[in-house]
Amino acid sequence: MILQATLSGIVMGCVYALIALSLVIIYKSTDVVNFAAGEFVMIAGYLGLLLLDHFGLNYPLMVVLTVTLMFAFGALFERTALNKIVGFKYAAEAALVPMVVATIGLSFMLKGAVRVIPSTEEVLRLPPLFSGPPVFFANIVLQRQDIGIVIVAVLVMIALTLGFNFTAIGKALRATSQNPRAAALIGIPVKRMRMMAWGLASGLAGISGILLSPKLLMTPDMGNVVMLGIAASIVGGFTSLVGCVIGGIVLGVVQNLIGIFVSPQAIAVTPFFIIMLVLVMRPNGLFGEAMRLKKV
Amino acid sequence: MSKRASKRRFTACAVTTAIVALTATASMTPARAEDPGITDNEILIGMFGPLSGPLIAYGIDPVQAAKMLYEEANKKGGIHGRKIRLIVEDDKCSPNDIVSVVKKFVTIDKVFMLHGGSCTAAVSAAADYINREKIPYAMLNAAGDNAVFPPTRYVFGSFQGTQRAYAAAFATFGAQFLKAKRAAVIVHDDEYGKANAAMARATFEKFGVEVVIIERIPPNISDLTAPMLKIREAKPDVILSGAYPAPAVLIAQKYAEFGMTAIPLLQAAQGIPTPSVFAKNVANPEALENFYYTWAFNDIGDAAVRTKYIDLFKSYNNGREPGPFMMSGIPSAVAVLAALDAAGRDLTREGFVNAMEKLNLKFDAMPGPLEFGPKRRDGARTMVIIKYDGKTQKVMPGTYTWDGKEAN
Amino acid sequence: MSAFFAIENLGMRFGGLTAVNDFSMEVQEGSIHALIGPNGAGKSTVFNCISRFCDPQKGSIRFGGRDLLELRAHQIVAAGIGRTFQNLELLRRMTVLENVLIGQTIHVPRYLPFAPSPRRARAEAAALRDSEAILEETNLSAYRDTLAGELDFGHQKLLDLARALAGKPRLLLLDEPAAGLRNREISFVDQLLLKLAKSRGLTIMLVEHVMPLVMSVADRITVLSFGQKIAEGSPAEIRRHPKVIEAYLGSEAHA
Amino acid sequence: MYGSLRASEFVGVLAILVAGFALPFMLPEYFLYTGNMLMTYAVLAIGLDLLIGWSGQFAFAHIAFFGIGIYGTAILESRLGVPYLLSALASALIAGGAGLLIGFPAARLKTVYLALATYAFAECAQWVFRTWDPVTGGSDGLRFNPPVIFGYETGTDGAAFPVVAIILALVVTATLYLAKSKLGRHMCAIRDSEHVASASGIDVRGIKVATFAISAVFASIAGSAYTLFQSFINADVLGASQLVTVLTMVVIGGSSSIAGVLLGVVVVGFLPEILRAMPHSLLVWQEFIYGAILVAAIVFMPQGLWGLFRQRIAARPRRHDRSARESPAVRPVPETSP
Repeated sequence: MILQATLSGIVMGCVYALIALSLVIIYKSTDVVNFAAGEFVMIAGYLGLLLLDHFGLNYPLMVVLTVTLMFAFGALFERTALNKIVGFKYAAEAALVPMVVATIGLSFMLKGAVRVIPSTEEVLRLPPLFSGPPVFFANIVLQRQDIGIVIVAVLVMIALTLGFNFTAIGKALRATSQNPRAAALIGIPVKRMRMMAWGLASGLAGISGILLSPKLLMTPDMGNVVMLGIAASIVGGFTSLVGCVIGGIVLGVVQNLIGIFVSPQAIAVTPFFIIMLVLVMRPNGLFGEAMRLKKV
Repeated sequence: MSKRASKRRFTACAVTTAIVALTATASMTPARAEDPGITDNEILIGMFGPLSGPLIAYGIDPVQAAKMLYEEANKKGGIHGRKIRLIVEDDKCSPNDIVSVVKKFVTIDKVFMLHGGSCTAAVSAAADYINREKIPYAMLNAAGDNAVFPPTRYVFGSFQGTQRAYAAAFATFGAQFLKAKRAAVIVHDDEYGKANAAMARATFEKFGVEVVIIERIPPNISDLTAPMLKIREAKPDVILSGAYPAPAVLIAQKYAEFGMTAIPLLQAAQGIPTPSVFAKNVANPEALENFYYTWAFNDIGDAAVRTKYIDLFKSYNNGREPGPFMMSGIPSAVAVLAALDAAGRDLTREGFVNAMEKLNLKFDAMPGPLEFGPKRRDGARTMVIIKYDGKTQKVMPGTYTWDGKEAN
Repeated sequence: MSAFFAIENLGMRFGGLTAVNDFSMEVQEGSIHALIGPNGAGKSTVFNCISRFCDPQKGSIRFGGRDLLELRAHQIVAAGIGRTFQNLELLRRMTVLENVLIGQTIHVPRYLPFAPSPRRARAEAAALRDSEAILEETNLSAYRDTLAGELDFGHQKLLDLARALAGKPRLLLLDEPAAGLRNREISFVDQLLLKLAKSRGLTIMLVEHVMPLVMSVADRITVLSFGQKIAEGSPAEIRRHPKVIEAYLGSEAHA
Repeated sequence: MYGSLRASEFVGVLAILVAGFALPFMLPEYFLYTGNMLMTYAVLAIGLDLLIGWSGQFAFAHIAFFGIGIYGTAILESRLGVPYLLSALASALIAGGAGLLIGFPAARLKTVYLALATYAFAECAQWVFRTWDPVTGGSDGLRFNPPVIFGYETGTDGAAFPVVAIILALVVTATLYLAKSKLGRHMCAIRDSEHVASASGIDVRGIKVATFAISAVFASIAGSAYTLFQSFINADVLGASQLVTVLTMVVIGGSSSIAGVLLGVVVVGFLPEILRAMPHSLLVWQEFIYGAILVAAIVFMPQGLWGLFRQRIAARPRRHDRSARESPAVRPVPETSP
């Protein structure tokens, strides 16, 4: 029983990790926590279902199109709203509150827009990417989709880590966040980089949406899962991509063990308790870089 | 912050307050008629439900369904010569909003009575005010356990059954028909789940069935592994679930995944708005081999009833197919119409409340009567059980009626 | 007899990076002591250790008979040390007068915040009087009610100084007071520093890149490079010091 | 700036009081209920603004203290028979204590970390309210009796209105005094620059913790006010969405100004009432419109409604500004990178 719970926890953890990765990309490169990340995942799920059911696309094409559209959408939001906030109207540090409120506003808009469509009143489900009969290991069951989620999460993490550390764009993205002025001075197109980061994160949310919708089921409110993503990234340190995945897995497993040994009632509050605990004990998370000392 | 500006702010603030006060005063007349909302040819009813927000599915179609029945009554000449006029507002199922809407209806629009509400916690918040102001109130489709137990004079509810009625029906069915000996209960950790679990336990115990485990899960749970594993460990021979739509699907999936399909799974109605969509979401025929749900209406067994109401709905909504919970808007409107009729031409609020209290109404859409009494404010207590295998729905023999005895 | 102000064996690391290594220096009372060095030499870190914004791993900083490392950041000004900031840290959304009032914090007696009281009135009146005197002295009176963020660059630098002076320090740490100023303005700062040191009996510790200013006002200069002291002496000595020329002047003086 | 309240500032407070005593005779209960809600939100928002707008701490725990205020007052008053004012005081003390407790670890955190930690606290608190059945009534909610204050019963909206108005007036007055006090200035200093603040002798952590406690007390007072005109509390009203509402009020109205916050409360508070009256076909767009208004407000009114209003006043030249321009001590220079 414990083994099964742990394995399921690992799978759920990877679900959280995918959302956390999307959050961390944005945070690493623009210092914003995207409270609408969950809604991005939700939108991607519905978009996928729309393309599949209504436009009759085949699965691979749907995946490509969804991810592309999500990329464009994220970049557009950064361009039209956030860029204006970061711009001259707010001092650099005072921008945090408005940015967070703007992403909260966006989450309302996305939720509201989806709710307008009558068929979303029902719980819906996207067909899984990896289908087929479940896999058995002794008396442990795993769905193919679950194994797929774990593999994709790990692959995305590795790709992003390599991308951030070894490619020019990745380095430029990091420089943009650490010191936008200096980055601009050495010729990095800061604005385009911010857009890139949002696009990338939204594209990733698109992948997550397609993978998670079969597992979490789609309702306009499924975006609430963002708090689990945030909890995962907090455990992971908010800046570490590897930490994110480990954080997600820790969270998923702890949730299930608490469900078994304490009470399923406590499952919902677990992520919040973990966020508090981690931030109080180790403000930089378990894998975070030390907080940068502001130069004075 | 410039403090010099702050005094200017305050002057401005004062002026604004004064203006708001004056405009508002001008439009008000504090006089209070004996029983507002009735004229010689009109009865004014304030109606509300979640028309926006997360719980929209429980509100929009039921409100439309109730509306269409009132329209139908108006077409036939109204009630004792009076047409029914409705004002409909959105309550978002939020306690604060519902109190606000109710107060608006009562003090601004001056309605005769209130009809609405789809969520238990929200209607509970308004109940005190309603009783204080002595306004007759019929719930739309809220189970409303907390608002009808203990009963209060002006609040009538549970027109499609309380959680107590669901749980009692299921437990009786489990014990008598399925001959269960060990029962597991999985419910949410909210007021719904609480009422459900308490009644299930009491009824099972009455029939000598041992309740081996009660799992309370949060409504927004995303991984059912832990509670379902615990249920499997407890080795029940019937599982009763009071879950909402999304968790209900997850429960059924895990139930099949963990190889528990030999154990009958009983799901309360709120979890399966549309059986076909539910089956599609579960996406595993094995999960529905032994699957039952409660239902408070006759429309599944009786095609004539189904077509009657669906066609009526379509005719009022430009041919739109009704959503999952449409039927749940029907009984309360039927009951209100019947009570208005019974109260006669000399309609007063007290007269209407008395008529509601005496109501004992059998009609085609429901398997049992809608009945109230001096000490009873929950309308429907009779359920049917439906067996659903993913394709066909079969009404199980007999009806299951809660005897009204409270669980302790 | 112990020195007026002394840093002993200061060591500060950030992660793997050693910012300051085994650094010692003394400052004589009433002197203007400059701390110079190339970018990244650790000058600001020394200042930040004195202001207790960072915790050095080893060493001590002695002033007024006690070790500053036992104090917390907000207790430093009460110990008699004020400072300005290199990157123009100002209370940008507060007025010039309010900035100076904040500088006076430790000299305003406590009172209950939510209520009017005679004690409150007395304390506030005195603080206002003192602050206005400082504004007068620094030529900022005309801007009394302007938001600090709306001032031009030169006035912002001045306000930073006025705020630091309002704490009535005995030792003043100036972090690049001339950075970003034009030549004519630098000579103004030049005059002001000498005037302050004299009229208020201030000891000044100065981090500065503008060499003419350093050479004209400093009584003594300490040179830092890669977190270590490489030279110390009078301006004339420093100008001739081979290591300094190599590490610092060599690269920057000709640039 | 230092000093006692000016006459014009008293006018604002007085207006609240006059409205509080006059309006119950003029308005129907619906408006009074809305008014009561708005005044409660105002107290809540002013308290939140102390953290966000004044001391620059982006903290989200506020709604939890509101809950402590409601449950504390309701339980003490209704179940244990403690007089209302004492219950309110006790709840405020409990909330203040909890604020201190949260404040210590929170003062070490910054920016999003602070926001997330405090948000997590609020969620945990809501969970406790929802599951601690024996005390809070759990998910069934808690019914309580209308409080009686020195023989004055406040059960109805009309009866509660003057009392809620007095509470708001007191909170506004206290905040006005706070704004002019040393503590108030210290909060602002921390918001603008923690380095300057601590180099000037301000105990940054101490002030942050104090702000947390004061803000928690304000939230608890709002909770006590809530019990005056409501008779039922369910943990549902203490969730993230209410928190966002209050945050929106502060941000849209204009943070770090009492008038701005009050303006925000009125505008954002009435918005759902107005949206609700929309034609039903548009009603489903409500949530979308709300979000769009939020984003647009942030993008186009960075200083909030009040800031917009003030800019128009500021467009007129001010006397001291002109005199300032005539006597520059140091000539302006372009900012260069060091």
